[in-house]
Amino acid sequence: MDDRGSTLGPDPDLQAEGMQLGADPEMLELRAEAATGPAGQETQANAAALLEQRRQRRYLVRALLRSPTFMTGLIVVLFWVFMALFSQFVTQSPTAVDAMHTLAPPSAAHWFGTDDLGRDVLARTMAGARSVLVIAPLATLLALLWGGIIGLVAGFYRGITDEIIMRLIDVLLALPIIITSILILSLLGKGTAIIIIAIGALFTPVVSRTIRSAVIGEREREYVMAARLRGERSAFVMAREILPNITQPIIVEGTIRLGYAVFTAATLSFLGFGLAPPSPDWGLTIATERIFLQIAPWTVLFPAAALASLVVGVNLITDGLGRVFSK
Amino acid sequence: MSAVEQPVHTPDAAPAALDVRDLEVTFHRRGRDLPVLKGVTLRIERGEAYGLVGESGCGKTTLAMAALRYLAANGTVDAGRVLVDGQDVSTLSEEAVRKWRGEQIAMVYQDPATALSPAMRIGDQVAEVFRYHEGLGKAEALEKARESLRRVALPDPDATLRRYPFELSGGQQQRVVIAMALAVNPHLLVLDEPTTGLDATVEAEILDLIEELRGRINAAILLITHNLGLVRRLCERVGVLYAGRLVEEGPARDIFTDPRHPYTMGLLRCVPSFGMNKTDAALQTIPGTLPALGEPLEGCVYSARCPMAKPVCSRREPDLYAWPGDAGTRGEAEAEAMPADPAAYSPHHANPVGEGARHARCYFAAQVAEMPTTTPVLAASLEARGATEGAVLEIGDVSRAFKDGRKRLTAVHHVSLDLKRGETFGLVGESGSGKTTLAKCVTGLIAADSGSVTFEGKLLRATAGRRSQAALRAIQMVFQNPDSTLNPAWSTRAILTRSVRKLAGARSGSVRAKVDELSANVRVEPRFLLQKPGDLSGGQKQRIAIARAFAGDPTLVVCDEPASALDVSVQASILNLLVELQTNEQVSYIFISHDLAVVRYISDRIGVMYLAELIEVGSAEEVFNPPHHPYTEALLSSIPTLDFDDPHERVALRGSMPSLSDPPTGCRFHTRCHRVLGDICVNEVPPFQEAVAGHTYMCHIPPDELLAMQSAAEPAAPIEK
Amino acid sequence: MSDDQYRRDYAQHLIEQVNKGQMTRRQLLVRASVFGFSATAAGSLLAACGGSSSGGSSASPAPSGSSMPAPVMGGTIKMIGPAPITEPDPVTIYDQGGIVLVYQFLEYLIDLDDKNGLKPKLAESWTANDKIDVWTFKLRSGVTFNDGSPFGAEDVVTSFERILNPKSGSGALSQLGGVLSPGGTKKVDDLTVEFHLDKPFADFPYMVSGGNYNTAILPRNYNGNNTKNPVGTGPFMMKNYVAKQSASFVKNPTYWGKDAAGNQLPYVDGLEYTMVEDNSAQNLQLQSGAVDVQPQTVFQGAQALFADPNLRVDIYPGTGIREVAFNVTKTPWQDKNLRQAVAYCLDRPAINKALYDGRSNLGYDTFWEPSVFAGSPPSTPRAQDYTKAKQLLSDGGKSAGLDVTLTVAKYLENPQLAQLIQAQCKPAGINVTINQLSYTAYYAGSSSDYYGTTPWINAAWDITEWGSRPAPGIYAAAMLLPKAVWSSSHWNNPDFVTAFNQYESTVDEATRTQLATKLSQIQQDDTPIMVPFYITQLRTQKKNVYGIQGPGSFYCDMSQAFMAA
Amino acid sequence: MLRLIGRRLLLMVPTLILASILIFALAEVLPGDVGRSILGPYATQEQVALLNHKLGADKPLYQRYAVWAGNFVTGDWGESPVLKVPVRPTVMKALGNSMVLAGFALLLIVPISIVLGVFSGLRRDSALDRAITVSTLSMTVIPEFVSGVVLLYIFAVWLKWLPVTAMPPQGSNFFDRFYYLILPAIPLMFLELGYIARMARVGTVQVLAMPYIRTAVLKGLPRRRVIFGHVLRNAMVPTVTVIGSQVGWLIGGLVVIETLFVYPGIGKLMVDAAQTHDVPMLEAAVLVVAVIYMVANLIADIIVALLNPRIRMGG
Repeated sequence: MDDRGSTLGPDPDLQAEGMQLGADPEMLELRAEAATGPAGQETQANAAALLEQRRQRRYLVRALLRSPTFMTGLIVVLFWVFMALFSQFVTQSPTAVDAMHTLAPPSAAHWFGTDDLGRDVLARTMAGARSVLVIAPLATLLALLWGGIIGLVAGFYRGITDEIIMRLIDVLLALPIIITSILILSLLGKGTAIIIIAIGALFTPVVSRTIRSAVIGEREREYVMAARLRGERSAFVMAREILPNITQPIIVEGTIRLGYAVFTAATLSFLGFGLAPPSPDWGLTIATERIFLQIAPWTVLFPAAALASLVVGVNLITDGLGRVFSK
Repeated sequence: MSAVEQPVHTPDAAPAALDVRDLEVTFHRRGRDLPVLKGVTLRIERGEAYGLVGESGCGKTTLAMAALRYLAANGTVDAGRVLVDGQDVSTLSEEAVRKWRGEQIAMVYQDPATALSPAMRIGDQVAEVFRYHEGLGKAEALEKARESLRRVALPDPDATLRRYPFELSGGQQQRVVIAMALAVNPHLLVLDEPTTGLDATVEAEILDLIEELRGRINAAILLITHNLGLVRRLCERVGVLYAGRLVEEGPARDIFTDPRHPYTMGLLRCVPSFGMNKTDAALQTIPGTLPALGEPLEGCVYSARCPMAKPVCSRREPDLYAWPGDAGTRGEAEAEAMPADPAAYSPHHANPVGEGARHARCYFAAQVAEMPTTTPVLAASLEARGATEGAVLEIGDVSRAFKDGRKRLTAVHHVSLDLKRGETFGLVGESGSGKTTLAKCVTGLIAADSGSVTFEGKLLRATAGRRSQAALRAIQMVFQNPDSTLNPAWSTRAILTRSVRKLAGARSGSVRAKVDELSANVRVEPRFLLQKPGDLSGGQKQRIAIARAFAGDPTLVVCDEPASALDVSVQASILNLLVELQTNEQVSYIFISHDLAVVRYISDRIGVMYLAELIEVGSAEEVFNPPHHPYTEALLSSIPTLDFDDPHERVALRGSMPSLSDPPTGCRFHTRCHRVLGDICVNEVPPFQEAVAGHTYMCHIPPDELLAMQSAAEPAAPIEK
Repeated sequence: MSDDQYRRDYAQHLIEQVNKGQMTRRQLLVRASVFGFSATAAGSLLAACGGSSSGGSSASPAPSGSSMPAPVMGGTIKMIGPAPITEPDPVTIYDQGGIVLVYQFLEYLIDLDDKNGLKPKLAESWTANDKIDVWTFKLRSGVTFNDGSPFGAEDVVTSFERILNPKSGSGALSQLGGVLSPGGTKKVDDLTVEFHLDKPFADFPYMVSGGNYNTAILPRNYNGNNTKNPVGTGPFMMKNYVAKQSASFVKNPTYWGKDAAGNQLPYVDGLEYTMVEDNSAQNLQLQSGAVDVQPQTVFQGAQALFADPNLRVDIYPGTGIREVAFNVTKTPWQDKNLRQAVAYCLDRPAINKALYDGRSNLGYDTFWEPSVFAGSPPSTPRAQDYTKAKQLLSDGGKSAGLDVTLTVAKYLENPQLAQLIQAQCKPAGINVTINQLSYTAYYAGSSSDYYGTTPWINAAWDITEWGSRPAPGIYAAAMLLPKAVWSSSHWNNPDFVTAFNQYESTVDEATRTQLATKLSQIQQDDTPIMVPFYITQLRTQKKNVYGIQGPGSFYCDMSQAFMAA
Repeated sequence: MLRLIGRRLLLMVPTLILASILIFALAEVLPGDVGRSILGPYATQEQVALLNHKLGADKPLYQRYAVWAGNFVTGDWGESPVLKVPVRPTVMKALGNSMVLAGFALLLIVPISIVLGVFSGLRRDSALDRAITVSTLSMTVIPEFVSGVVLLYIFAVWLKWLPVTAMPPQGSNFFDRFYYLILPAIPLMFLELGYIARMARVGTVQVLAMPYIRTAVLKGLPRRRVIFGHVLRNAMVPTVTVIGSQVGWLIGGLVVIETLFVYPGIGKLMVDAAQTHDVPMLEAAVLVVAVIYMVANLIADIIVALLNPRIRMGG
């Protein structure tokens, strides 16, 4: 007689989570009220609690392993990580030019064909994972770092500090992203490190907004007040009290940004601001080989498919994690 | 657990409004099956009001949701049946369920603010019911909605129809929810904590309304609450739920006056009876906590916490015996005859055994009245403590306003008071009256706009950030919400260690010892120090929070509703702890609560706030006895008590609280006062009148006149239970 | 010496050259055109040579002449190409988009034909004095600007004085600098103009041709507002110009030009030019049939166009190059050995194959494209020879290997060329790092000292693209002479300078050819620049479009273009 | 409400001033200068210096800014020194074109992503939900130049179903214009689909968890009524906000799409202006885009306020 399958059944998370936090939780408190209970019972309860923790952890791992979404994503991403690390042992050199065999269609010698300089597309596609897997995560981390600091400061101090920071962020967000990237890259120059910094900088305003709102939600919580009543310095409160409690939104924002970082790195390459040849970077390859799409589609479609698969893989992992944790 | 199908009532009897039989509900979470309801059987006759009580997490709401066929996707009914009006709800088609909900069964929810669709006008929300259940057109449905609102005594129903939920006060919102629930005359009305979160005065209003409506509607009521007072006022019969088990059931009066299950007894004893003071006795508590969901339980579900438990209790679960029949005789006999070898037990049946009005799931129901008390012995005599002379804290003419858009809300308006060492000053008033703001001005979490806070003769800086470490150490705070008071990312030990370092200035060698001492003082076992707050119960969290406040041997601790989010038994133990610490440490408290019984219990002096003003100050006893401010009078009268013989008339307050941005002229209370004199109240700010030395109130009515009025109207608030 | 005498002598000289085998028949035609012979006259010269053709073009000449159907009047031809970077002011334009537009409504004294020869346009004939430092141009009579004002010597004088004035900002100043100074252009009569040069200059007619695109003849009262009030003598009039989007032209009803049959030119009623930066997008438009003509087709991605049955890609011999310049003032390129070492690493046929599908001509590390410019190549193109390269490296003290950076703009096939160089250098132990800049960044420089800061002049080693230059002297003056402002190599070879000055001041084709050979050899040996190939020019049009004149690239004369039914 | 709008409009002023200053500074750090842009790499240093002097480009930054800003606020947006065309009509025309394209794309994006998002939110955890979530998100992070080229190749070159450009020939009627916009709009749609659909899904899931939905269901309302009357309206709040803020991304995506589909829009204009140091053009283009961005956000907030009476009345 349950309403399972109905679109309008109550939300399991609501009942599961809300019950723990709500004024009348249905989920039972897991721990004993220690003050006056018989000792034996407490030990038992404690053991049960530890057991429960371990069970939960084991369950999560098992559930993740059983989740097709998560596993597919994991396999795809691990595949690319593996390729990034070991592609040079698996395939030919991604930069070996063979000017006499350019734009050759897929064959036994070149499974994915060759590109406009006669390089093996398979080798380049495999090796192309490297730059993305370096740039995107690092850029995301950087954006989280900067955005985190700005968001923490703005959200924690509020008032005039917040007002000024948010106005500046408004300005940056109002500027077309293309202009911002031209600005940043003109200022900084080029190279992998610069691209990481540039993408990190591009994402900083958005990230800092997200983190700011998370901080605002957190700073009025009572443990923050308790810290202030202890005479803690602001930096301590931000870094040690608030920060550990906004990891959830930070992780969510991070996974979203990760996908966009892949995207942005490719777009920067497309616009001529990204990596320099002969890097087998996917974005760069797509941008430069794009003109051969009609006559030699393999030069573009394989790296495009690789890019798409990595992105889908990341999204599958995010999705799978979210679903398993929310159960 | 096999449920033996057995008719509780003869088939020819009219079908019950709700007939739950051997209901078992299990939740599935992270790969585990967690039984929430274990073979619950209960029956509510037509027109009957049935109260289901128990601590948080007993399974009360799950029962209600199962009755409405609205379990979460991860919850399943494993066994048993739910019949509403004789109809098995599991057999209904989707469309039938839809019609059945609203027409035959309806619900009123815990938090009216979130139970109403925020973006839809009240009129549309109420009219919806008529449109979809009676097929009325828009205009007709709206007309009927107006009628419904009138029925729940909403002022100006026409205007209310056009309003949005957020424009209504909590009480008005709940009236709307009730109007919606009663729109199509359901046969069963489920009230799920209908007054939790509402102020006492509003709660009283809602109770009055429900009581009044009961006379006019034909619906049976299932009231789910942890508030025993509510049950006493509304219900004929009561069921007590513990860990998914119905442990006792019977007529309300009998249950409250003569409980026959140790758990029921424990619950009743936890509630501080009104008028009781900390100098009288420590509060009763129930040891231990509810078993965790899914925790394997042998024997009686309550045996682990039961002060009467005998070995037999944890071996086999007792049946729900009829009282005074089987429970007194057969139960004990069965317990006596219990073989020592568990393997020899016959599969027991957990259903009510024998006919009767009362049942208790205890072998030793007959002995419950003599259940030993578990009152902790107070460490030192409270009488000996006594407040020393000389003010520790003086609040001089403090005001504080907030900006809300263009509006300026005055949260604290020219408040002055003082506090002696070792004294507890209770601060009461409805939500939004400025209690917490005042407390935060004292601790420096909020800077006062004007006025002074003097501590031990020295003027304190306005904000905590500018105060000396000594001043911070001396004034600490315990917060209301146990879930956010501790940093969830830190281990309990880390929290206490940090506080000891910062507040006691202790060096590393002594820190550990000090942390252990603190946790021992608040009765938290050392092993819990390894855990994070998320793994602790609400009570434990509050204990840690208290330990944190006491880390630097404070002089003053501001307690902002430290126990109001906790179950009664936990609340009692927290209050006991505070009293004990005060006795040992000679600390002063500012104790904020909207629960008058609690404030009365713990406070030496009490201040009553209304609309940002402190309108009455005096000793606890004096404030709660006439002559007192008419507002205090109203507050007191709104407390639901457990006393069935309490004849007191409730003083109804008119309207809802005016806006802080535009407070009434003259006496701020005049818009709602039942003793308003006339223009003087509207035009002139009343003076402070002195009832007796040290007891002043802000009113135009002189003490003797007021005393006369109030004595005539009602007897003094009950002191004796 | 009268004009006619001069011409007869020169004609005789040319015929001898051909007969001696020192000049190809094609080169004869080109040289003849420089000295103002009409096509008919040049044809009779060629006939006088007798013997078989020794024409040495490896790029097939444009097929537009062959199997051309009869012209069809009317219709509008839709063209596609990049937008002008700036306003298409003929005085200051420098980019393809601007040149293509200007070509439609303005004219030059001389036009380029599709073999890089010269043909009369606003000038009917021209002659030089003996010293070849004074050139006399007879102007076409009966020409009017499309605002009705007559064309005459005054317009020519003001046009040249304008671009020679530094305030005009014309890039032509860089080209004409040291050749023609302000005041050097003199009106003789209404239809005669004399150019008094600073020095003898045999290739001068090229400097006033369409090949020096800023020398378009503007009305004397030209006020700089070209896009708003376009006045010219050309076959079309610009009707509408929307910056960055499109330009449209209608035929100039009073145009002076007539075809051989005496029909009024142009044939078509108008032109529409759509501005699209992206080459792939241009190609897609061509393939979809949305446009008719792409004046300049870039090799990369053009394979699809070759394969398209509805399109015809014409290939013109070109002198465009990619100058891979070693900055000889910067480490390690002061050492000739190292420069040569790199040159021996290149596999030119492979590069040609990879970048141009083998359709360009192999380069000799000199701008002297042998099939276009007179002067035989010094030898065969350098073949890849790693032994030699390694030897040279060790001679240069870099036997352990060489680490160098190659700066390149993300433009055309330059990045690919850089990568090929990188890959081909590696086996010799030369590790090339590619520093790829955006086009803008590559050509950017500080406003206070542009030529001292811009990457394309100051990088140690870079690749710069050069469009077709009609005469070798133009290249040398701009690229390799010590005073050349665009000298990425900063090369200063006194032998080369001396030989070049001689070359420019002599009319004797035998001497010129010898000098040309010498100049090429000096260049090749010293290797200040590498020229791996000479790019042929592609122009793509629909199968039914005929009659476009000009040697490919952006020199695109549409006056005789038409769309067959 | 009106006050809210007024306040927000007022707040735009400092934002725009800051933005315009930033753009001026940007033009400074970009390599090259305006004189060089106009005259090209082949002009002499002296010529460039002369031209820069004539254009006033050699004056200090603040002076140039003051002059420009003074003219701009009086409505004189000046003339592009590079293209020699008046800035205002050029920018406005390009903006108009871009707005038509972006507007058309939004017309596709908004309903599709909302329907997909709400649908997967309602069918939470079903296979369909996963498919929708993963596929839309993946579309979002596939660069538009990839999807654009592939689509162009398939539909315009290969199948010849759709035109290869985004601009219809002159004299085409109103509906033709949209026929030409279908192909360019799709990559733009991809660009935004995932994010908006995700928000719609999250919004739906959150609203479904709200107690008032329980109220509505237990009132016995039909499912349709619950979804359309109670769920959607509230679920749209975060979605609308996101749509507003995504306008920025959309314009970012326009640059590539406009190049690819030969569309004379503001994105291309902006990038060209930045590269040629065409400061008046760049300033005007960026500022109108910023205004569009802010107005889009304002409109989103107004819609949110309309959806949420609390904000509407509190404002």
